[in-house]
Amino acid sequence: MTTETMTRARQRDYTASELLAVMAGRLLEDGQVVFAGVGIPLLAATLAQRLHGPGLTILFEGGTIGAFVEPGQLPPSTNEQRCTRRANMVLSSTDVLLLLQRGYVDIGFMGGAQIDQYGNLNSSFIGDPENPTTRLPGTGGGNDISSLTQMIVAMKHEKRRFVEKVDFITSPGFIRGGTSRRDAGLPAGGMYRVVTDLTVMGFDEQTKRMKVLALHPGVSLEEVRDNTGFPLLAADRIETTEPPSERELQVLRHLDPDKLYIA
Amino acid sequence: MTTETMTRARQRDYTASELLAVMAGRLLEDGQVVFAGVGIPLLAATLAQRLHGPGLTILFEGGTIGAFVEPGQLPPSTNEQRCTRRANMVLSSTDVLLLLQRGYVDIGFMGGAQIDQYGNLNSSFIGDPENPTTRLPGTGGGNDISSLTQMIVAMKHEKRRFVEKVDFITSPGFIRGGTSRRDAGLPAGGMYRVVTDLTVMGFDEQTKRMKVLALHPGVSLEEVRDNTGFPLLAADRIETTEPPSERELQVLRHLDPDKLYIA
Amino acid sequence: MSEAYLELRRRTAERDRSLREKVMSLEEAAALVKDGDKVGIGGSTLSRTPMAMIWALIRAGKKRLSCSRSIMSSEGELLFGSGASEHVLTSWFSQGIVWGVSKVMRLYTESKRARFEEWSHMAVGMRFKAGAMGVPFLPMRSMMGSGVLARLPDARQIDCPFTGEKLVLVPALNPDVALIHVQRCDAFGNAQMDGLQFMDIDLAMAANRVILTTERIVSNDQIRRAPDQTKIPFMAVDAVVEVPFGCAPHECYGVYEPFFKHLDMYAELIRKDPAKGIAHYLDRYVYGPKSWTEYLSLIGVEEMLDAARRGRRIHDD
Amino acid sequence: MSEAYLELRRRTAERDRSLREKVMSLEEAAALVKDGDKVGIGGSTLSRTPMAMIWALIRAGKKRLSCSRSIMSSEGELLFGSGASEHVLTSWFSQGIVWGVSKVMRLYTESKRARFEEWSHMAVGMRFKAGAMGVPFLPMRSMMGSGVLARLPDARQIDCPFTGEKLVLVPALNPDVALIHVQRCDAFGNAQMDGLQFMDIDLAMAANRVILTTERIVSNDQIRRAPDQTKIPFMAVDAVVEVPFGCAPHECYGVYEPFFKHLDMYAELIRKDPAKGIAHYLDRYVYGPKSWTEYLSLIGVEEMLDAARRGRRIHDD
Repeated sequence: MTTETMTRARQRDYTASELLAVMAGRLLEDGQVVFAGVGIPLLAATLAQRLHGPGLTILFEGGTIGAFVEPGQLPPSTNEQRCTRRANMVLSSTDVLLLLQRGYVDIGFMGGAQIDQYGNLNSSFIGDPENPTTRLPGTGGGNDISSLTQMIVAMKHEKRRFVEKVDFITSPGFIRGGTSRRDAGLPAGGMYRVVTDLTVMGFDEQTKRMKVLALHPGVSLEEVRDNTGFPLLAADRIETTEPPSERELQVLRHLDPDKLYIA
Repeated sequence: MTTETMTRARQRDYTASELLAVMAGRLLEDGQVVFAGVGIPLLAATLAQRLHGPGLTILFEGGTIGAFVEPGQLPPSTNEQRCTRRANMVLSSTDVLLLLQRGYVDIGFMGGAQIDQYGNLNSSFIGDPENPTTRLPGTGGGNDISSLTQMIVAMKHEKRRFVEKVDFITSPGFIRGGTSRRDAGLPAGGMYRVVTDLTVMGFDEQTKRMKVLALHPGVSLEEVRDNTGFPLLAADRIETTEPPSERELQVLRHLDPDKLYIA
Repeated sequence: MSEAYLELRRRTAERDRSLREKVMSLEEAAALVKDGDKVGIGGSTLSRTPMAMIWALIRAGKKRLSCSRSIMSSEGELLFGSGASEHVLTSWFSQGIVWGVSKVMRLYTESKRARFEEWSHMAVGMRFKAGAMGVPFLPMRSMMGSGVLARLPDARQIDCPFTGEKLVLVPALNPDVALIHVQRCDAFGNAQMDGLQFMDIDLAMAANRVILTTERIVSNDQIRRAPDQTKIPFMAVDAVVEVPFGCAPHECYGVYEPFFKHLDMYAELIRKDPAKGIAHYLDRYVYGPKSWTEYLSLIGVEEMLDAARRGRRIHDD
Repeated sequence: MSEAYLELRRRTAERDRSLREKVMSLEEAAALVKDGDKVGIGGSTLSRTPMAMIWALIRAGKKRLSCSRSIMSSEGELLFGSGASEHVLTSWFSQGIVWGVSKVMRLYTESKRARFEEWSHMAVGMRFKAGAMGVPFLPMRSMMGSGVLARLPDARQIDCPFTGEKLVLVPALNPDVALIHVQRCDAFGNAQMDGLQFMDIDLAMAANRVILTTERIVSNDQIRRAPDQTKIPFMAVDAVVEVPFGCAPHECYGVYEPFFKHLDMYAELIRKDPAKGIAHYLDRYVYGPKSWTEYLSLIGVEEMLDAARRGRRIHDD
């Protein structure tokens, strides 16, 4: 891609959050069972349902199976009645989390405050956990989801968020890489994809380190590395993603007209 | 009691089963939570509800809390819809059994095929369990009930049923007496009363051996001992029970007009 | 170390869990069950027994089914008598207390032609629940000191690592297939159950495959109007078969009560001679009829109407 | 060895579990809670929060309440800010993602004036479930390898005695009292809940005492017409308080949605200055009003009608 085309591509008519939601939604496949967190994951999963996955089953931590969230009626967490809109089943939050443990879920889909090169997520403490700079809200179901199923994480690509070692492992990725996740007692699941407003990443099969698989239009590998606090691997052939289509943006904005999650 | 009065008392206008149901029902107190088995227990608990315990809560193994079984509509087991008649709650059978473990139940109330001097019940095998003369239907919830709460057992008084040592402990009473029940891992519950068509019995506080507390009208301690396959203790002062009243028999027969359980 | 867990997950992962229609016939559903399968049976005693499905499995000539249920009744005798099963795992097995100790159960178990593996009722529930939760065991506080526990090599006693007290650990039971009958579900398998649920929800989630029979199939829209009434989610269901009176001669809560006359007739038949009695019953009522409808016709419209009249008045007050 | 279990049973045995009326006022119910009690809170985030009861506890000047909930929202901040609680056990604690990280939660935890004990969401659920089942622990498969588990001395890792794999055992949590809000119950405490149930059923059965608040009290006859809709049995309930809009400004499924304007106002108030903001809010909305009705009047009829309109249309299609 030339500098010119890159510049052109960056003159985009969508926000970083919109790009993130569209790119994340594309990773979901029709027929999958997806356990979605609040915010971009909920929005992206609903977008996928409307665009290419009418048979995509969304689970919410509050206790919902097979919901179809209503446009303009996004819930403030995954525990309010809006989450149960046109749901197939409502069950206890403990029982819906147990579906992860029983193996019913294909994909866990979450946001993240801080992530490291092995895909470990921190949503508990910035700084020393005993004396934190910032006490974050904590795991919620994040730890359970990341411990028990394949994960897609959607987050903004910033150096302070992509750190070599998280201050605290709230939700385990591949822990210290290699077989350490399995050795810790987590034989199932693991990080599958990290999608950001710059790139789509996977993990190296052996070392379990984060690896760039695709770049969004107009983004260079250098730019991604500049915004990442650790050395990133790169696939032999890096793909370029298709820019968000009119239709994708239209449906997305229809879903979140108040810009609750795509501000 | 003279032979003459004894003879008069035996010229009774009720069957042994009716006597058993009435005497068993009297042992229940208003306000108690009673886990009742099918047959005489179900019938006697319903009788108690109608006579002196309007606030008696009956639980059935099928998953019913606070039922009021309808006269003439006795269920063939504790798992049919008749058990839920005017119930306060219907829940899973596992959950209703867990109420015993959690400590919500005052009295477990069961019948028995064979019982020994420590109140152990056998409803699994007559003869050698590996090569039984008769394979009986098994524990059902009996083992759980007798393991986890205070028990009242209602059964016909026959020598072949009251044996020194049961062929098989299906539902533990005091096991081998003394502290053996507690030592086995059952710190709560235990046998409270055994009521038969002849007598009401309790258990010695130390040895945990069966002990006659009261005799039904016209029954002698000798007669009870003659019908028991092991040496029975006797209370220092043995009471005589009041004979079934007109009202008790009338309500009982109204409940079981087809003589399903009081044949 | 975790092979059993990964195998359990693999079997779930490979099922098509998408929102899809899965309505089929009894015969098609029976083909999903293999000889030797561990079969979990829903309902309890005479209640919500998936009788039509059991009837179809026997007709299909299944063998060596290892069957588990909270409490077994006459359906267990049909499974023994037909040779479809030589092993049941349950807490209680007889037609029902009012008919005395079942002669067919006695015949098969006392002669060792079949095995009746006895666990306490709560233990059966805990085993399904562990299976549903995806854990290898659950702790419980009964069975200790009894002969029941002594005969169960699969259960373990431990000293609690928190309190030091004695506990029993019972292992997860994950049947290959669960047979469950409900009052209504949609074509995807979202099942709504009224009244007594027994262990059916845990059983459904524990099993590696679920065959639902239902009194009637309703629209997915109807299910979605009361999603908190859905008890089994579509993604746990592999087959949906609409079978009105699918529990006959047992009951279906709020729809029909047991067919007592038929059950009395059956009890009388096996009381005289259990071997001949069960063979006769199987010939006449299981192998004989061309369809479930013809089976119901043999039982007779009068009994059907009577059972339905009694069944529907449960909350009339 | 079994003292903890016998003590648990003793506390249940001594409760009056008979079928009796137990309707009382918020103030009478608050008197059932003692300083230092372990308090389990029903609902989750903004849903079915027993806000009126929490409001009454703060007004009654309770201290050192150790509070547990699946997910804590603004009610946890009121408990911290008022000094009623210095310890919460939960999986997530903030007003809600749309308002950013809660300033009051940060103020109290970062200054160590209060403790936020973090377990995974499922672990909180398993702890209530173990408490409800009367077992000392339950096994589970998450939290391993994480910092969350490393900070929890009360959880234990074991090698499974059946499979050899690694598991976490979490201990039972039996709160002294549970606060639960439902859509309807009878005067005896038979509670029927619509929609999302969160961990409320396990919480109710785990607790040593249950205070129910309810949108409305219905007759026992109405309960008995649908006994399979009863989610908490009367015998587990110690107090029933009728409080319409008892979750405001949070939601009650099918009755009203969150009062978003009020929540935005609250968020703005604490964003500027968490200490002063929460003090101001408590003065004006908790200590100020003479009654719950006066509190609702302060929020305003317009918001009440709007929240109710939104709440009632959940299954309009």
